[in-house]
Amino acid sequence: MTETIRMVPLEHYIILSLIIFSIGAMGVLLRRNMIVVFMSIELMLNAVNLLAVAFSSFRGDAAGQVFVFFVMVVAAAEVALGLAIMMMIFRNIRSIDINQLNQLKW
Amino acid sequence: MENLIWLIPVLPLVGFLVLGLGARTLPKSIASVLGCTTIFTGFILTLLLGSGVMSHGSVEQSIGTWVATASWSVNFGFLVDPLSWMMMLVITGVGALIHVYSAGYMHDDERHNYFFAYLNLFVFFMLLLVMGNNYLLLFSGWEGVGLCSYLLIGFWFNVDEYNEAAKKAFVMNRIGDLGFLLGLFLLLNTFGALDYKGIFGGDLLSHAPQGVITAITLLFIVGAAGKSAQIPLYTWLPDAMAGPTPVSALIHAATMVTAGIYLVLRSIHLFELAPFSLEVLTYLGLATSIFAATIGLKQNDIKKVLAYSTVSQLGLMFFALGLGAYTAAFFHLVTHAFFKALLFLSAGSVIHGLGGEQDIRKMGNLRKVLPVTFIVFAIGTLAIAGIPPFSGFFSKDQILLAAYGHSPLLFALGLFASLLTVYYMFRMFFLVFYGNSRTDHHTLDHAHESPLSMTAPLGILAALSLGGGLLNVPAIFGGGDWLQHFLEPVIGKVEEAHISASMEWTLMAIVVGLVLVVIFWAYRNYAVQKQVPGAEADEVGMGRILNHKYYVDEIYTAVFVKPAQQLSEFVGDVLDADFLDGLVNGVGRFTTGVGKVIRKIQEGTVGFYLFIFAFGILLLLVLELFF
Amino acid sequence: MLTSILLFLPILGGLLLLLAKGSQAKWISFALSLVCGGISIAMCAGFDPQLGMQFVAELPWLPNLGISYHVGVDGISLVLVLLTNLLCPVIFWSTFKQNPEHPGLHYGMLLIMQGAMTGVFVSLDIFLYYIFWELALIPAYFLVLLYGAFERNRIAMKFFLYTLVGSLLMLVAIIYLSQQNSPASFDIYDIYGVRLTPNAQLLVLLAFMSAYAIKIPIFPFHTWQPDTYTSASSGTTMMLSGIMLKMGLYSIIRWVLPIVPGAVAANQNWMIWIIVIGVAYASLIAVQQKDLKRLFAYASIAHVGLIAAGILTMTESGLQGSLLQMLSHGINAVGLFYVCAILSDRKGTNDIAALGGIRRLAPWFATAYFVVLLGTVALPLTNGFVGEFLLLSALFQKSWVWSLVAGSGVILGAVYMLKSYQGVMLGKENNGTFADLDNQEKGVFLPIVIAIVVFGLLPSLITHLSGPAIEQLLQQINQAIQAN
Amino acid sequence: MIPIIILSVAGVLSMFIGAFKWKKAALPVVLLTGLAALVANFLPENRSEVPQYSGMIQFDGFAVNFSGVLILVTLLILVLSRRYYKDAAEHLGDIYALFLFSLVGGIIMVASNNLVMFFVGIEILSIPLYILAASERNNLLSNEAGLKYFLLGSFITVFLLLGTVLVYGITGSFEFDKIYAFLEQSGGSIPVLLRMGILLIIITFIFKISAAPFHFWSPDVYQGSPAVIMAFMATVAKTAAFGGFLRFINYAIAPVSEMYAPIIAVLAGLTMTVGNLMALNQTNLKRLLAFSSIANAGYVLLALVQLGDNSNSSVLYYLLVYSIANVLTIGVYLTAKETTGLDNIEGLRGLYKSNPPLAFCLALAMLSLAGIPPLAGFVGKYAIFADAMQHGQLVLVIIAALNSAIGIFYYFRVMMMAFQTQEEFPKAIPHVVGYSAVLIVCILALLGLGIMPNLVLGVFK
Amino acid sequence: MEQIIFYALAFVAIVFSALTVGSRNAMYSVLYLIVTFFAMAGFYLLLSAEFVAIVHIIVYAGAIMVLFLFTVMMLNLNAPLLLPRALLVRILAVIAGGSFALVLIAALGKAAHFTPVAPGASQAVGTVNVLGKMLFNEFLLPFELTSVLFIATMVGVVVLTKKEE
Repeated sequence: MTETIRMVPLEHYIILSLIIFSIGAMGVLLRRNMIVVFMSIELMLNAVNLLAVAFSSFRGDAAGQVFVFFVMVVAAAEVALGLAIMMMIFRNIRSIDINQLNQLKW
Repeated sequence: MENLIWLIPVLPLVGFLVLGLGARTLPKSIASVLGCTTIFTGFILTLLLGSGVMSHGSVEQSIGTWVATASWSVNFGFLVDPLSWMMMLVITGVGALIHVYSAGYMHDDERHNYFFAYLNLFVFFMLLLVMGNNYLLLFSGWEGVGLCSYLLIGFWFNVDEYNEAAKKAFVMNRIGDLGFLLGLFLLLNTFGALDYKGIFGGDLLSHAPQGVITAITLLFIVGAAGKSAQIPLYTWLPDAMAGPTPVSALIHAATMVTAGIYLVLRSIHLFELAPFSLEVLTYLGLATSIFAATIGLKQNDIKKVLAYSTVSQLGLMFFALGLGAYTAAFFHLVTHAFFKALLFLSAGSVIHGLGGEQDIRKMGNLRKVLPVTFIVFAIGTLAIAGIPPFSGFFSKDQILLAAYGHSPLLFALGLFASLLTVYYMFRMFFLVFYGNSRTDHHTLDHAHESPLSMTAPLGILAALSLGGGLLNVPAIFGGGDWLQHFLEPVIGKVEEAHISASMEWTLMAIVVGLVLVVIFWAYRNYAVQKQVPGAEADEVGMGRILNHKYYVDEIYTAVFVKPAQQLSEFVGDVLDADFLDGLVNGVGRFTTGVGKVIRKIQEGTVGFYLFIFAFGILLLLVLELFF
Repeated sequence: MLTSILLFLPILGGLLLLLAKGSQAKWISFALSLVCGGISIAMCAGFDPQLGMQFVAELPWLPNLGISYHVGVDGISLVLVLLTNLLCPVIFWSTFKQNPEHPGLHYGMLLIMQGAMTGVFVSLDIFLYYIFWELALIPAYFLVLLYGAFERNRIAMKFFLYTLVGSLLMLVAIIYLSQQNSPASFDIYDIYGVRLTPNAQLLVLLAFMSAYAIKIPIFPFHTWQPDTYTSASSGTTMMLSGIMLKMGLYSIIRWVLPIVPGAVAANQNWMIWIIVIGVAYASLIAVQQKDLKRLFAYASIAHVGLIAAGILTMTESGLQGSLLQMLSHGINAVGLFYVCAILSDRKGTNDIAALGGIRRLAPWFATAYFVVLLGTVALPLTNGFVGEFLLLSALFQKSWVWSLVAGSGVILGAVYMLKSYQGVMLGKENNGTFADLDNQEKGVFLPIVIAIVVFGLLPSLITHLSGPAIEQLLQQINQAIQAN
Repeated sequence: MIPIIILSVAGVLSMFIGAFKWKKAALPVVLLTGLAALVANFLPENRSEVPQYSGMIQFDGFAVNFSGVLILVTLLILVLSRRYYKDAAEHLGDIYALFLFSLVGGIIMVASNNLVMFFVGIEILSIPLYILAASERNNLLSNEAGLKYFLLGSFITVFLLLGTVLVYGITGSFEFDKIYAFLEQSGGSIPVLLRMGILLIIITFIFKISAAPFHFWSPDVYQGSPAVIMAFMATVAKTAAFGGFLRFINYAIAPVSEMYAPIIAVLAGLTMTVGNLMALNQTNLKRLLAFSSIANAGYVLLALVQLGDNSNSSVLYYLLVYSIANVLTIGVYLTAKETTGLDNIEGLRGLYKSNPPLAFCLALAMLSLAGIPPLAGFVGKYAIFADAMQHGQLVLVIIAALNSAIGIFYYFRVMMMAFQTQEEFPKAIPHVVGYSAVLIVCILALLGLGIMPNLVLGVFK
Repeated sequence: MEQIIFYALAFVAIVFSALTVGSRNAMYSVLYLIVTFFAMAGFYLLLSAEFVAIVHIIVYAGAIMVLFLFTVMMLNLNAPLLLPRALLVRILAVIAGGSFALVLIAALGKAAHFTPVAPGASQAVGTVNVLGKMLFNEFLLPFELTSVLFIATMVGVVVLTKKEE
């Protein structure tokens, strides 16, 4: 079992998850569509999850994988909330552009 | 008696308080009586002190500590030695006479009571000045008389011009006072004491470096020049004639202005150690004397003439002091007090009689109208001219002799100054009492001789001017130089230049002869030819310059006053308001300005914030990783 | 115990008054301040100059931080306590006529200020001292803000902010000093025991002086002062100039000289230069002021500058003179600003050009004004003289030039004071009537005039209180300098 | 642990009360249970000096004291909220529940002893806040506030997670003790990834306490949120974040202070300067308070640079005092807003004339925030400055001192408004139960803590 | 074998995540994201974290993405509604994202010795058995507390989106 895991070095997992994380970050910065921004954040969370599982497996320590559950819980909650906020805003201004609302400034 | 010394200054102070507080309730008669009584009592007390002074050399009384620090202290202590005793006599004596005179002169003034209050206050300060046993009290009196001078010059305060004159007097005095004050500091630093005994009593003087002593004395000269109206601080005195005439007589002729002389005499042991300062005194006095006398030639205001004459005479006294003729200087101080007070008061009588007229061009031929005044004025003028046996002769003669002892040139210059004096005094005398009457009829009809309260003091002063010379009759007249011996405990025995009796006689003859010539010259011009000075605008050349007093006031204004004002405005408006305050406000404005600019970063769109966050995190990561 | 009563009676009373309504406020505050005056006199009577600190109260307050409630008076602070508590009743009394709006607030603030200022003078714990130092500022701010004549928002803000910037730097220095002891201690004797390196001394000196230079104020940190004095109501201005600025001067004596004597000695040269130039500078500006209150404000800068310079000479006569002069300046400032108050009450203006000829109409007023003026120009036998003499002589001991420059301020002092008097009181009557002082106003001037004369004749009343304390202080300073 | 349970249950209870439209009972129930939680918090049964629940949580003195402050301030705000919500809110029960849940999150943060626990705590604190910020559905500003808070918050959360995982990956544990031990063992050389992990976690805190450069959310969110919620964010959320931060530093990363100290020091200076400068020209009171809260975060950060014996108590004291002053300000603001309808400081104009006590409340709050003795705010600042000074942060302390001076400018501007006596403030302020009580409690606290700061400063002794 | 699978999956994951963020159409984004999630599940399996993989599919692909899809469809969000961001912003975004990757990976490279892995660790940590035991023992408290989180979220969603009466 351990050998299976070790076939691919941990570094590669780390690099991969960091790349995905960065793509997610890029998405957050790039997009004005609220829903896509949320998705990018989900993507970043997934990258973190992947990292956690990789560490966990390589360490042979289950705590990392348990942590992933908590991340999922939070991700689910945030998505639900985020979409609710989006709905609310969409009802008010018929737009889901994140930059549309900019009354609060200076 | 020695225990009551303090009463002498305190009486006038009490008089001042009572008169001042009760000014609006006391009747004039009571006020004037009270005012005169305090001074006169002082005079009596002073006389009573005489025996003590004669027998012990000096009497002292201290009534408590004034200032005490760890290293030095100063008492409210009074020292009556021959010098201060003589001064006290003059102050209370002449003062009492002038008080009496004022009762008549100021009778109709609504602020009569205040006048007496101020006069009393003045006498208090003047007594403090001469009686104090330390320099701090001297300085207190010094400043105090300046204050009274201010109050009295500006007595009629609804006239702005008078107020200006008063202020000028006070400020000019203060400039001198600053010099005096610095001198005191140096004195204090050098000797660690301010009381005469502490300074002169031990042998401290001999250990002090000469440079320091010279500095002290020079600073004292600055002070004395302010108070005694010497170059360059003399310009206030002529202006001070704005005050009522008794004030001019008492303060600006007889007493206060001689405080400078008193200061030098009091510090004579210091001056003796500083030959340079003495020299300064000599030339300063001489210059002032001539300078003021020349101005006097062209003045047409009866009081102004007298004022310049005062400046000139004071110059002569300093001249004498510088020459080492201390007794002569003091002697002249006393006689001058008599005859100048007399002159002023009789001038006041003239003014009073003519209802306030002061311009000698508008007088003339008054000897019939004001007979008593005429006589006493004549006595005064003769006294100042130095005609024997009037008092002025003796004192002035001793000064000139001392000058001759120094150098004939100084003698000549001194003589020149006194001849100028003789000329303008007689010019005035003849213009007022001889010639054609130039007074308008209306005034002339109301012209009257002064009441007894004014003429009586005139009479007494006339007598003193006549007989004052007896105080110090020189040996060649068979006198005993009484004053000189009397003062010896204070000023020490002075080595006078030895002049043979024959030489003395010769010089005397020359002086008197020349004086008579000048008198005659004036007589010819103004009594016989009945010349009248023209309008100021008509003067040309030297006359114009003299009439304008060498433009000194104008020069002072242009050189000191105006630049100071401009500087003040520059400092106040530009440096303070714009620059310094601008700097402070600028810091505030800059800060809020920065706030205004950087708040724009808070741009309002969440996308931008995300960017900032991302780059912020990046930055921190990079910093953490690579640094 | 007496000290604590003196502190908390007015502060607590003031706090209660803040919430009170109605016009009894002024009577209550007056009564309280009179009581404080009485207490301070009692303290004076029970004070033995030879014994050092007396009426000491010490309680642990925040022992873990090294802070205690420690108060007491020595000869130096007693003089200022006297000044504060005797002047306050007069100041309160002087404002009665103006019937300020919200009397509870007005008099409450005044009382708090009185207590806080007393606190500054009696604190023997530097933390406590700092608290009172700032506490005194708050009521002052409100008084300027609420009762100012013009631009009060801006002026009050500037006043507060500017003075506070300095104080904050001082706070940093205080914290630093306290931590030089281990464990940290704010007690005066522990702070006095701190030995600092020359560099540290210099920094501490600068930090402290930045607070004091602004508060006093010393040129060139004075620019808040003329506006504030001019705009503030007369009572406030009297409190500020009569008493509050003495906090700064006193603090130099109490905290700067003993703590960093070495730095003072090393830097006194340029500091005094700046100050004496400031004296001449302020006097020069005062000469051309057109507003009476503003003129007095600049005059005040000149006068207190001289005091500060005298203190920094660290000589016996400098310190002695500074105490005398603090007292006199307090008395005279109250008198002068009361003159302004009366003028603006009667004529609605303090513009010199718009006034004139009042002397004839109101001789009592003229006399009172003139006497105060004499005290201000330091005429001998008035209260201003001895102090000024000692101060100038202290300066002279160090350098005659200082004495000359500062002395020129004395000449200018005569110029501007007489000019003001002439403009306001003399000359032609500008218009109409001017009622002379009534009894209430006489009641204000009487103690002032008496004080001017009494302290002029008997400065020893003060010097015998403060003399031993000053000597001891100087001894301490000299030892510290030698130890370095 | 007990208060967590009580408060969670109370939250659920409140939801049910709301669901049954029994609005009047909601607040009393919430307050009573809150009070119970406060009492329970200080019971000895609640305390434990060793970690509980498999090392997840530890109610030691630190946790108890911080929780106490959190609960107390929440209670004050809840009482005030009656003035705000009166009868309007349809979801009153839910809103109170969210307050309580958020509070639970805060308590978890200050008590947690494990990164997972900690992460859960942060989320429980934040998610209700996102909702509360947006809770005025028809108010666009509130919408905007909610959106911004949510977006930025979840963006940062991702970094927190990344950091957590990195720390886990290197040290092999989520537990503070083990992390601490690992760091202590490794001595000076800490693996780079671990450093990055720690840094990312610190960044999250920087965000939560709204310190520069991650402060951008707070002014917008504070301004857009309803006033009581803003008060809650500025006080409870901030205190919890600081408590968590302090705990994380104390219990987990203290051995590597030379790594984080410079960052915190620089950010402290930056934060207070930025906060103060940006506050200078604000007119909207809530926004102004937001910048003020940024600036204050800067001061508190000063204490975190180098932890000493007194740091915990100084921070606790400072935050308590700061919170109370904020509650007081918002309390006054609620009335002004109600009367004048104005959101900015102009709304306070002339308050003194019609209502002196309120004006004094405002004045005290502002003076305390400005750090003027003898109010508690001064002692708080003093404690922190002294602490920093003891650790040689002279330059920072001077920067902080100058910053306090800038702060005075805008605090006093607010206060000044109330004391413009020439203006009339509209009359008629209806009485609301408990409102005055809160104000009085706050005033007494500001004065009392100023004079007797040892009540709080001494709790860690 | 595993390596090939890894790199293939990595390729898919990276490409589809890039497509997710790059796609103009939200609908497509959602679909691309689902693909990415499946690739993720593949990694979990590679790492022998079977349970996580299953939960991942259920939660993400099953719940979260459905929610996304549902929302996208319900709001009928189509392309024209969304304005593209300015070019500069896009470049900056790419730079930022790229820098993240670079910095993080550089950090990895800088790590001189990388020994986080305890050799000979216990086997099969990814099983339900192990995870369940751990979750309900050590992580019981946070697990319970997540219920508070969920209640709060639930309440929140209701508060925010419930139609007014």
